[in-house]
Amino acid sequence: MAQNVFDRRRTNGPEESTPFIYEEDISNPVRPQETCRKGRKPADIRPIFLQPGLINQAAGSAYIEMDRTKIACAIYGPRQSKNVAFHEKGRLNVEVKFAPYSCLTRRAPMRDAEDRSVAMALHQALLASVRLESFPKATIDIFITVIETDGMEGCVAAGSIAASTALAHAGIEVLGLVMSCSAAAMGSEVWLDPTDEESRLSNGTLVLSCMPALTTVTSVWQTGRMAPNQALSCMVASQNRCDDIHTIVAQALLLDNSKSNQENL
Amino acid sequence: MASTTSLSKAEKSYIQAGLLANPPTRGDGRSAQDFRTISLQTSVAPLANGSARVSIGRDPHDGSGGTEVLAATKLEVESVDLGSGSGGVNGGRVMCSVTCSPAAYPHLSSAALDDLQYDLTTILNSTLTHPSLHPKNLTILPGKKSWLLNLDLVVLVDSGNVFDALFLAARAALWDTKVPRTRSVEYKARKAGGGGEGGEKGDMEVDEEVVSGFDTRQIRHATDFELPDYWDEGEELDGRDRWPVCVTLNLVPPAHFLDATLEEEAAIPLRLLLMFSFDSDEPHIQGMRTMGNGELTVPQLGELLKEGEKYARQIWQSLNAKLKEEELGRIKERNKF
Amino acid sequence: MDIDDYEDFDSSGSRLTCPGESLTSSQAYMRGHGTYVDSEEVIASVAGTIERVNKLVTVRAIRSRYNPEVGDLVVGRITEVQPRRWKVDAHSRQDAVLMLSSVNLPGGVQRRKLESDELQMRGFFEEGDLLVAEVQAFFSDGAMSLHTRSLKYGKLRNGQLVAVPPILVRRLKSHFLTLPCGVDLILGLNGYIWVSKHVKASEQEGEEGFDAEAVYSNVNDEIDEATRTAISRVTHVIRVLTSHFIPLTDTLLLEAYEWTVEQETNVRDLFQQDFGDALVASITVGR
Amino acid sequence: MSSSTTSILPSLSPPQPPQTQHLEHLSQEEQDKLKASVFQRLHPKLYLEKYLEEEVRPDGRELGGWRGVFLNVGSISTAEGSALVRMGDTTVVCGVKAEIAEPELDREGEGFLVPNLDLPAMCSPKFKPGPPSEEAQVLSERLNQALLTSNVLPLSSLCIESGKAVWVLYMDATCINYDGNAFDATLLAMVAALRNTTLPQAKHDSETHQTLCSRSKPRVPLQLANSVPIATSFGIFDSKYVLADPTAFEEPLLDASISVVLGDGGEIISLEQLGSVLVEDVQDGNGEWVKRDVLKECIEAARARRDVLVKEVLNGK
Repeated sequence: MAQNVFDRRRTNGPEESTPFIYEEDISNPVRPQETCRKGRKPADIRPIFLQPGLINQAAGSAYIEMDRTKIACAIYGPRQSKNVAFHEKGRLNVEVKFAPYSCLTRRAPMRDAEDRSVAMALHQALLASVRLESFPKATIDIFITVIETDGMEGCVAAGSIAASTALAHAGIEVLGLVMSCSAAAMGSEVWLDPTDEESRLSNGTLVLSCMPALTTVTSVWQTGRMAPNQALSCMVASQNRCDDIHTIVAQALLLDNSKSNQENL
Repeated sequence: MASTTSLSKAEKSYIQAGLLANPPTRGDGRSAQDFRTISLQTSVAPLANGSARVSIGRDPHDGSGGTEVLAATKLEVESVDLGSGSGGVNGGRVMCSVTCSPAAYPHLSSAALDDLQYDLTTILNSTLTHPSLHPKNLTILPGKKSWLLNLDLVVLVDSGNVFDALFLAARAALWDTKVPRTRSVEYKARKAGGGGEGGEKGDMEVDEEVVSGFDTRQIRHATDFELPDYWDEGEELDGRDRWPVCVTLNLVPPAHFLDATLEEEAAIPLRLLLMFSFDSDEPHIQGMRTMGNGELTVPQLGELLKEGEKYARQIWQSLNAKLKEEELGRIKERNKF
Repeated sequence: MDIDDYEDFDSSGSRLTCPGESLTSSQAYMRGHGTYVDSEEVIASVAGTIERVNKLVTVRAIRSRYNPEVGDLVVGRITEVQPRRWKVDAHSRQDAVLMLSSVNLPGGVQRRKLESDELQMRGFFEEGDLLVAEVQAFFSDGAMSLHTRSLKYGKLRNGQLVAVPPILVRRLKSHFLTLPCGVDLILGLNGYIWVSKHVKASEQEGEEGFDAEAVYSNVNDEIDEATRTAISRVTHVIRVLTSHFIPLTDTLLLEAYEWTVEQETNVRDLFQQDFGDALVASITVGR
Repeated sequence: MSSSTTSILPSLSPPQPPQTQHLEHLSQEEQDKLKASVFQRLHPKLYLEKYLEEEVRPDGRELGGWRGVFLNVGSISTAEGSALVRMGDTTVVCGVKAEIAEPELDREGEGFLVPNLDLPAMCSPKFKPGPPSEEAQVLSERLNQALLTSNVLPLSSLCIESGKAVWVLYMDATCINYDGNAFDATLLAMVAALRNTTLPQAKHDSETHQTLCSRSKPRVPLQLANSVPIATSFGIFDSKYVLADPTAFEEPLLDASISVVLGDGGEIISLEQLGSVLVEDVQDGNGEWVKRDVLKECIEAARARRDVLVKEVLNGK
């Protein structure tokens, strides 16, 4: 954004540059609201396109697209942990990187707090699903690149789905697939899978990650202001939607499996 | 978050078995819902706009042990960003940052300490800087100048339950915060005389004559502000009763307990953080997140929400009582002189 | 100032000194720990109490890490498993070392170690495990070597750890205490104290009956509520006493424990400052 | 609701199975296939040699054969312009973000073009998380040079108000999957992204020192020069074989690599050779030993390839 740190390891631009602004936005800073939902019903989520096995260099991978949100995920490992003390269980390492062009304003290509907070949320969502006790001393690296994002909540949800799919694609032992769905409290309504603008207009948002096969929840992440009952109905709605997403993901994985089986024959 | 204390399997199972016993017993004799002694002091940093120091479970005799957290707010004047790159926003901003004293985590490497600070900062930021809590009196000049409210927290000692301590300190410091009163000033004088704006140099000179000493940056607007009051007596933050308290439920399914010590935290894989506000008739959740390895079900979460609300309300009430007492004490103090 | 003025300072207990303070002439006395010699004078290098044994003058620091001596009983925590040895944190300046050859191996106390034992070291002790051991010797670099070659020593279970300043643990006839409330205490001279459920001596006996599985087990016994309460009560008593900087002895601990039971209080009341003060007052009476 | 939709990415074409039938010492049995992959790991050089002796490459291409190229533009709505290129399995996404800055004092009328390639840990096990690897630094610099030299986007066209405000175009390319020859793929992605880029109409206000854009006026595409730089790379293996468009498996085994960047008229914009190109003499039709001019061969092949790429990929849709 404002100040570009000179970094001899990259091609550098001018010392300082700023995002451009529209004349119209200064006089009328409130953004129009009619773009919300785009004809979606409150309980509708954006269409999911999921493709396991995009990155053939990795042990497992997945690419997910939910309308404008586009995320690629690769799994490396389990491989020997380096420079860490002995641990009976394996380690799960999640690294998230936002491409510089993934947001409305350009992100400097340095690691920032948002990368880490999304990585933290994904780690929490996935941790309980992976059978870490089955590979002591080893690390599973989950690398995620966000190509485009439309809302942090949707990014965490889509990232969780992609990462869990990629884990399954890599043949790593998990208790179940982790699905994730976000919800926003819009007045008294619950809007699932809110876009960036919708979350900003809402009172609060919630991301729920669960393993539909076991009907257990691995992570809840709520921000903003909600009545306890509202939070609960967000959770229920998200969990119900996760069951549907689970079907899609399972299908995508099976399809991919049968494809590779045919190749082997 | 990596636990810093290593425990043997026998110690872990001793702690877990105690918590699952009926009635649950804990290493220090507390029941599952007991907190350690909490002490709180506000206005501890004279140069900050608001501050508080919280300790949980300090030894009453020699003051050793216990989780200790310091919070302070500092207000800064910011230009509203119109492509200038300063990042200021119309209506003001709130920013939290958590620093951990290396002395609080002697086992952690500096990289791990950085990560911990990042994570704690993220959790506080995502709750406290949410628009639903935004104070309305951070505007100085609409569209031009606003306050940046920096909330800095320092973890001095961590003996467990650092989240509850952080949020207690944050709420107390924000409660304690005084926003300096400002008065906007308008300059029309030389505009007419300048004849067709008269070039910028003339205007800037005008500014230099009258600008308050508080802000040394150039202000090229026709309007400015000054601080009429002595800095100590500002107004309270708008909606200061909304700032939430946090209650951490440590889960040993089916049981849960509050205010874990470091050893207990190391023995328990899963925690649920709940942030509540009771400023209106209806209670509100201001944040919720699970931390650690473990699973729950939605009905379980519903139960925990109910329980958590009960605990949070108790914390809320005793904190409010303490804050009012502190405030009264200070008013008396001031009246003495 | 001369130390000779205090002929009977051994009996009177303590005289304090500060670093840099000259204690006595180096010609008449020998310098011990906590002192150094400069221009024929013995000078203190730590803050603490002066002690004299015949011609040897030492200063014992009030707060310091544990200073090990051969034969000391210590409680430690495994920090690392290395080839044929464990590293043990014993609250000292360096990690202590426990050699594979210094532990009792399954199938007989005096058996030679085998390669298979080396592969199973984590089966005996793993990172985080607590153990009680004796200081056996010192390496040339000053690190202490421990051994657990007695049935009294070995892995710790059924209880919780309290850490206190090492100086508060005095050398006693026995560091294994059993309180009548069914609580065992192991007072490590390094300041780590293990408070656990009492295990009958008969259950530990019999050199032949050495059961590796039991000795190296990580599973706790069944512990009833009364014992748990007693354990936390004892833990609290220790915390209160150490916060008042009172050295721990077997009789003192017993007295203090009985006093808290007499008061018929709940364990958590011990948090209160006045209660702690009352406890200290009652047991220091008549001393 | 959640039906699968079309994506910016094509469905995966299954990687071509190694064409084992060409090699007499490998049968078609599954076990042998396994052996082949073990052999590939243990003796990569020998493995490649065996294939090349049969005039075929492990992925079934001829020595001078190219991998299929797929291009998709404009799918990233947060960017001013974007493109995705798949060259075989190598996948590169490039997004262009525009910002406004003051020009340099000595170049008052020129904007900035800032190309960077990121090779994240995700795209290959050989990259680690953290700051740009050496390879990424080298590639970024080469891309920068190719774009500058070709003058595909005259920097003067990025001027809003001379001496006051100019556009900065940050061209960030991210490699999603690294299967060799990232340079060709990235340059193609960058050029395609530039052709896809539109900018809002901007005006500099000399009174407020602000540069403001208009939402209502239509966005304008960049004023690109006719000459479009296209890169084609080759690898020399065992002083004998010239391999076009090398894969990640072949790359580390090469003696040398040659990259040719050509402009529209077939003019050479950049020619780069890494390593020494010592190629053995060959026998001509009459059985006489003649010197082989590899560089010339490569340039010729690059010309032919460029035409195909421009016609079928860049202007294909």
